[in-house]
Amino acid sequence: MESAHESRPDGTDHVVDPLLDVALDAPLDAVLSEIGDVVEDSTFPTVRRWRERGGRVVGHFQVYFPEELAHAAGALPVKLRGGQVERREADSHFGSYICSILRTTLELGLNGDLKPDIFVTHPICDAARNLAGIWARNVDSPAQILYLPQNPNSAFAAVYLEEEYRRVLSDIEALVGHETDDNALRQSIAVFNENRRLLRELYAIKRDRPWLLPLHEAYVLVALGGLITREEHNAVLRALLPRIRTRDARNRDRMRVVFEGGFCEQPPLDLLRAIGEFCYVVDDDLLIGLRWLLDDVSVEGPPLARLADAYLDHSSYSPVQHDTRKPKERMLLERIRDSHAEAAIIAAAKMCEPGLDEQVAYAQALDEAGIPYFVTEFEEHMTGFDHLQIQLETFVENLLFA
Amino acid sequence: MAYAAGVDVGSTQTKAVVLDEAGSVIGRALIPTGANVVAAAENAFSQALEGQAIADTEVGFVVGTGYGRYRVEFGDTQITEIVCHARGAAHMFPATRTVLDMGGQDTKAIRIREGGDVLDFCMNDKCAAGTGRFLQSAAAALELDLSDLGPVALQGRRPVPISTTCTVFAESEVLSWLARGKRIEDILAGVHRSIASRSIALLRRVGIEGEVTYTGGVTRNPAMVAVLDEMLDLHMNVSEESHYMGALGAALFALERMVKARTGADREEVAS
Amino acid sequence: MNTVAQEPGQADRTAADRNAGVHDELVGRGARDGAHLFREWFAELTHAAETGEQSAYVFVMGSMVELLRTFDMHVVFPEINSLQTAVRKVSDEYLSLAEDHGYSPDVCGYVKADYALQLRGGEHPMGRIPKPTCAVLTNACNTYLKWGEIWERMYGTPVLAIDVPGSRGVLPYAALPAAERERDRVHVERQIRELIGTLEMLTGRAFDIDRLREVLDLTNRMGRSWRRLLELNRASPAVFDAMLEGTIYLGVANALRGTPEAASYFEDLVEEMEYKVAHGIGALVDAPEKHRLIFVGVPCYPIFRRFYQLFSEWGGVFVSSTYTWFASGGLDDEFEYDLTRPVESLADGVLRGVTRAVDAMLFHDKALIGAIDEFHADGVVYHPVKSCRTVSTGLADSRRAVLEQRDALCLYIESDMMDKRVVSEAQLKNRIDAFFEGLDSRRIRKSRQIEDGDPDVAAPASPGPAANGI
Amino acid sequence: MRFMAGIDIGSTYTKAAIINDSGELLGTGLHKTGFRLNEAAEAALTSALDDSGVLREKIAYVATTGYGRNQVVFRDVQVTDLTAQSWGSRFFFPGTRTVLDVGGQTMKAMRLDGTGKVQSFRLNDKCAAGTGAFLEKTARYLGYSIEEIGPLAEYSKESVPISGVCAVFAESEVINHVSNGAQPADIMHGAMISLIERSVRLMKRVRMEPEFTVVGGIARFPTMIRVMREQLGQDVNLPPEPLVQLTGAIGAALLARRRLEKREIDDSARDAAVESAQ
Repeated sequence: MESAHESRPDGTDHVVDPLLDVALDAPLDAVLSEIGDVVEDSTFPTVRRWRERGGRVVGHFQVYFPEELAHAAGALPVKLRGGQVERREADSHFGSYICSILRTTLELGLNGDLKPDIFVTHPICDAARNLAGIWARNVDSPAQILYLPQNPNSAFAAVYLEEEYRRVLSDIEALVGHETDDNALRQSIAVFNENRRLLRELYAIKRDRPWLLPLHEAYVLVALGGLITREEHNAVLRALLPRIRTRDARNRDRMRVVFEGGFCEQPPLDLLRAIGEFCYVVDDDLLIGLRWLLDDVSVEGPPLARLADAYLDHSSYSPVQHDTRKPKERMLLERIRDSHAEAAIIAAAKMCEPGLDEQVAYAQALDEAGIPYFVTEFEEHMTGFDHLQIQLETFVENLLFA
Repeated sequence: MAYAAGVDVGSTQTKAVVLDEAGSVIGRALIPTGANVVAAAENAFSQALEGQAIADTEVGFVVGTGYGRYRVEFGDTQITEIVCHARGAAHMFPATRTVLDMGGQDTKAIRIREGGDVLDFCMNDKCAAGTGRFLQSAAAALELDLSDLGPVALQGRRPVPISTTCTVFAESEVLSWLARGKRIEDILAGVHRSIASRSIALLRRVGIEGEVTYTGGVTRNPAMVAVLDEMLDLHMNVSEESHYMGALGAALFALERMVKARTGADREEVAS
Repeated sequence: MNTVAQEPGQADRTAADRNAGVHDELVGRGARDGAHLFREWFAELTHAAETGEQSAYVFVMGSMVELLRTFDMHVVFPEINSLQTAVRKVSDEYLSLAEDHGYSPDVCGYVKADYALQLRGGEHPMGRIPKPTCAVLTNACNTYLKWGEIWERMYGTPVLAIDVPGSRGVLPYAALPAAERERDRVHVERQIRELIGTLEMLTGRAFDIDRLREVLDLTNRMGRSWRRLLELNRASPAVFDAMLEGTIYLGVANALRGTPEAASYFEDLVEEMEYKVAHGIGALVDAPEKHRLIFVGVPCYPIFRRFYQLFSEWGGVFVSSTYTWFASGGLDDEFEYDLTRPVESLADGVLRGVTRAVDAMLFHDKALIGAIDEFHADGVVYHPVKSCRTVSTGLADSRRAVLEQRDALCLYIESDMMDKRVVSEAQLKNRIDAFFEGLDSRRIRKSRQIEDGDPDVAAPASPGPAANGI
Repeated sequence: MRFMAGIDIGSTYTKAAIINDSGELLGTGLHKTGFRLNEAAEAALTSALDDSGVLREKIAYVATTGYGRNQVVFRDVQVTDLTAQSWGSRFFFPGTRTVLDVGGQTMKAMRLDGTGKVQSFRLNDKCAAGTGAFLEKTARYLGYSIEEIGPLAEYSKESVPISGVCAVFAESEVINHVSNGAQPADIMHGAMISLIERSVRLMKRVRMEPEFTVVGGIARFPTMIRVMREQLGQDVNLPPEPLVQLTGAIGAALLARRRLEKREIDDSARDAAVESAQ
């Protein structure tokens, strides 16, 4: 773990006891596949280790949560995104037409494998909001709704959101048993700014030299951030990005595509692997919540206000935010243009109302722009991908045989 | 001597049970339902009486149950199979408080009182995913006899995950696992597991209490019984007659009606 | 429990000494007048569509109809338009058209039907629907926002969203500290003032606060009657079916909220129901009330009448329906607008209405337990629908909680409010029959437990077969 | 003279077709698939060779398609059913712009450009509601074989609306209709209409254009094709009866020929093609 221990000039990522038990100096392929195992491990070893050290865990449901708040309070923000877990209890709490991520997230709470000390969801998806009530009735850790504004175009949205952040922060403070001050928050913002910078670098590799970093490897590197401290994540990225850049991999003739539809429920790794075998995914919205803030957040002025501004004014887009300044289909076309993609995969999780609704506008915009695409649905626990594979193959063939 | 009968016209099989006044089973039959539902009911009924020195006129009361219950044209009244299975299970295993019935297109979890009163029940809603029919499709795909399915599945060591529970797509999913070189027993073990977990979700929805009695045709599948016992961590009541449970319950109701009818308290069944 | 069915003869006896004239004038008047008002409303919309008068699209949860009336805008309820296509048995045409354009079978049928309605130039079985001048909505249901985006894309319609915070998760909204609730109210008020500015721009007319006072006053009047109406159904026999008639009344309450017509309609309705209570006239026409049920969710519109019959033919009456709570725009709440501070009070009303609706989803079990007791219900029917995660997500779980706390039989049936492809009548009937067989047997068991068991209970006055046998 | 083979490994039957340089169909073969896919492909190819009188070693290129396309060891290339069926359709009807492929469980719609390139395609969701299986179960439940479906529906006076619920639930729906005195012919007719409605919806989703060609199991039911013509208000091409099952194999064979030509013209044809598409 040498590289992880090494202190950095900005002093933001000195990792004392890493939560990730992976030797970063091992052969790159091995490191990445081990990280993949950690990300897929539904017993969440890194979180367990954090707990064993007496740390508190703030579990927040997809899509976005200002993790800086938990970080500043000394708690570990953990991104709840369901998992590859056998659903023994959760299904009996839901009807037929509910997405999987809700089911497995509750399952993890019920079986104790990932029961955070506090559970925070949001009101920007109807199913996710209702999960709060179900969680409160069945899991003995407090449930909480952070009111992310759905009227970001109001002049008062930022003021309101800042107060919401303050409210949630005080709950976290009560949890850890001590107060946090603006300096601690600024410290955290700096750490996350660094993290955002590194993730931007990672996506630059995907865009400029996709053969160096297959879709599923890029994915697990990002997902890891939701499972360990940001200092450690920064260290991991710092250690691995240079090695990835100098990786010996051949540039194959593959379609450059954008994958859209991974903002909440996550496709299984095998599916991402399957996609990677047929094309280069040069940009996507997988785990967009971890990359929601596009620019550095200023460390000047009141930190909570800065974070609130960033959520509203310097953020990516997703089907669960309505903002007249960010028409989603136009944002998608920009994403495709900026990443020099030639085609798009418009996916949505089964039963995901916002995702499925958005597919229609996306498809129409792509038709008008004459960009090839196909529309598909996935589920986090799906095992057969013939449906998706046959579409990808057909896509490629018709370039081959043209 | 008078007799009472229950006829359970299911989507795949039709069963009939005849009781004497003492309530003991004196005849029963099980035949495929096939196309002609009316005929199936009649045939099952007469087969149940075969070899008995009983004229069907001696059968004082007949209760029809199952999806075809309104097609039992010689029936005196109809009762849903949910209530009948509960009654049959309570009769065969008096300590039963929870019933799991796995049928052709339905899986039912029923919680009952002593005596068989239905406290609560849940059934697969959206579609027939995770019902007994799934096994038939799987058997068809593997060109196996339905009765061999369980024994083979019991050999499975590493069950493959089956994500499709749509009975129609069972076939293609099973075949695609074969194509990926998985062993038949592991695939079947996976199939049984996926169906079991569906049923368990229903059981948990009604809440598992007391003894659990397993009814329906699939009870004859040892692998399904084993997987359910293992995943539920308990031992379900299963009997040779488990797949007659609905017809038995119907016959028990019929017997009661017959007795009541004598006391002149009975009336026409006016529902629907 | 006094939910035991009355003796069959009773209704007839009261019928004998009843003034036939008054009876015929009163009984069923609400249904008649309601249908009439509805037709008139759609006629106005059709006229607006033809003359191009301004109309605002709003939604039942958190509709700010009162404000829009002060600007003399027509109000369109896309939810009502959509459900009407199902009630009139043409929803599948609309759904198919939307799915042809790429909508998934799994998404909200209301959204799809409206999308198709727009493609068809507002053509609707009740007339013609005008295009939106603007859409005014809240985040009570996030699908409202996805819905608004459709008009935004089709016509560039301004989608004016009001962000209404609600319960923070563990406790119902009312349990929040007063300071926090006031902070929320202020946030809503500020947005409403922004909205007023936008509406002034869109309509080119100045906001008239006195007009708002008048309209709010009319809603206050209607609210009083509405609450009285729901309360009257505690009578045995219940005087209207909350799932069937209740839905008709709800439609009027939403569509005509803040009009003199609606205010007096509900005063008449209360008169009718008080008369029915006084004369023991139940909701069921040809059968005695046998089981008092509570309906949870949204009705099954594609087979609306048949769906009702599946219960009524067993003597089941819906004495209450959660639909008449969460979809009534807060009318069920003991709240009246303060006419001395209309805008502040409107904000308060919107906040209360929406948070009550959202709490009805989040803390469903709590609300239901109360209703089971107040209405002496012996059964609860959960009807989650494919279309709506807002109302359906928590139902299976709340059902568990209710079963733990009350000795009521709970039926759980899934189908849809728009899409007959997922309405399998045979499946529904099988479950519903079993539900009533269970209710009947428990009825008999209870009566046996009471030493002097009422013979009428065990007697086969019941249409249910099980009643005779079990 | 060189020859090419196309093999379509479907879930029930494996079909093979042999063509020559000038794209003429020389012979076909059919064999039950089972689950030894490579052997099934071998067997189907052999009978096609016998049928055409072409020798095994004369086969210069083999293209496979169908769900078993990747399990055939002796293949030169594999293509998806969508691509193969599109080429197969154009073999019979060069003017084809929209292809509908309805099998027992899957439904596929493709829109082609003038050159036969698939421009847009859609598959049905992983739910069998309203697929062929729905129809088969309805028929089976009414006590008719698949073959009898068509003739039966001809007797229909009016169709019973059958909603596209779960294919298995269809059975209880049917019992329900029968109980209400509906005629088998009318029920069957209703089931067909709901299946056709679904197919047409899928075609609309790829923004269909004439000519329409229908392949797959559904092509065996003239009644359904009639219903489809009614619904589309358009004529619909059907491959000739004896070859109706072979469009996939033939399409694969034609693609084999295309690949072979390309390879001979320029080994880097593939790269060129990809670049030109970029």
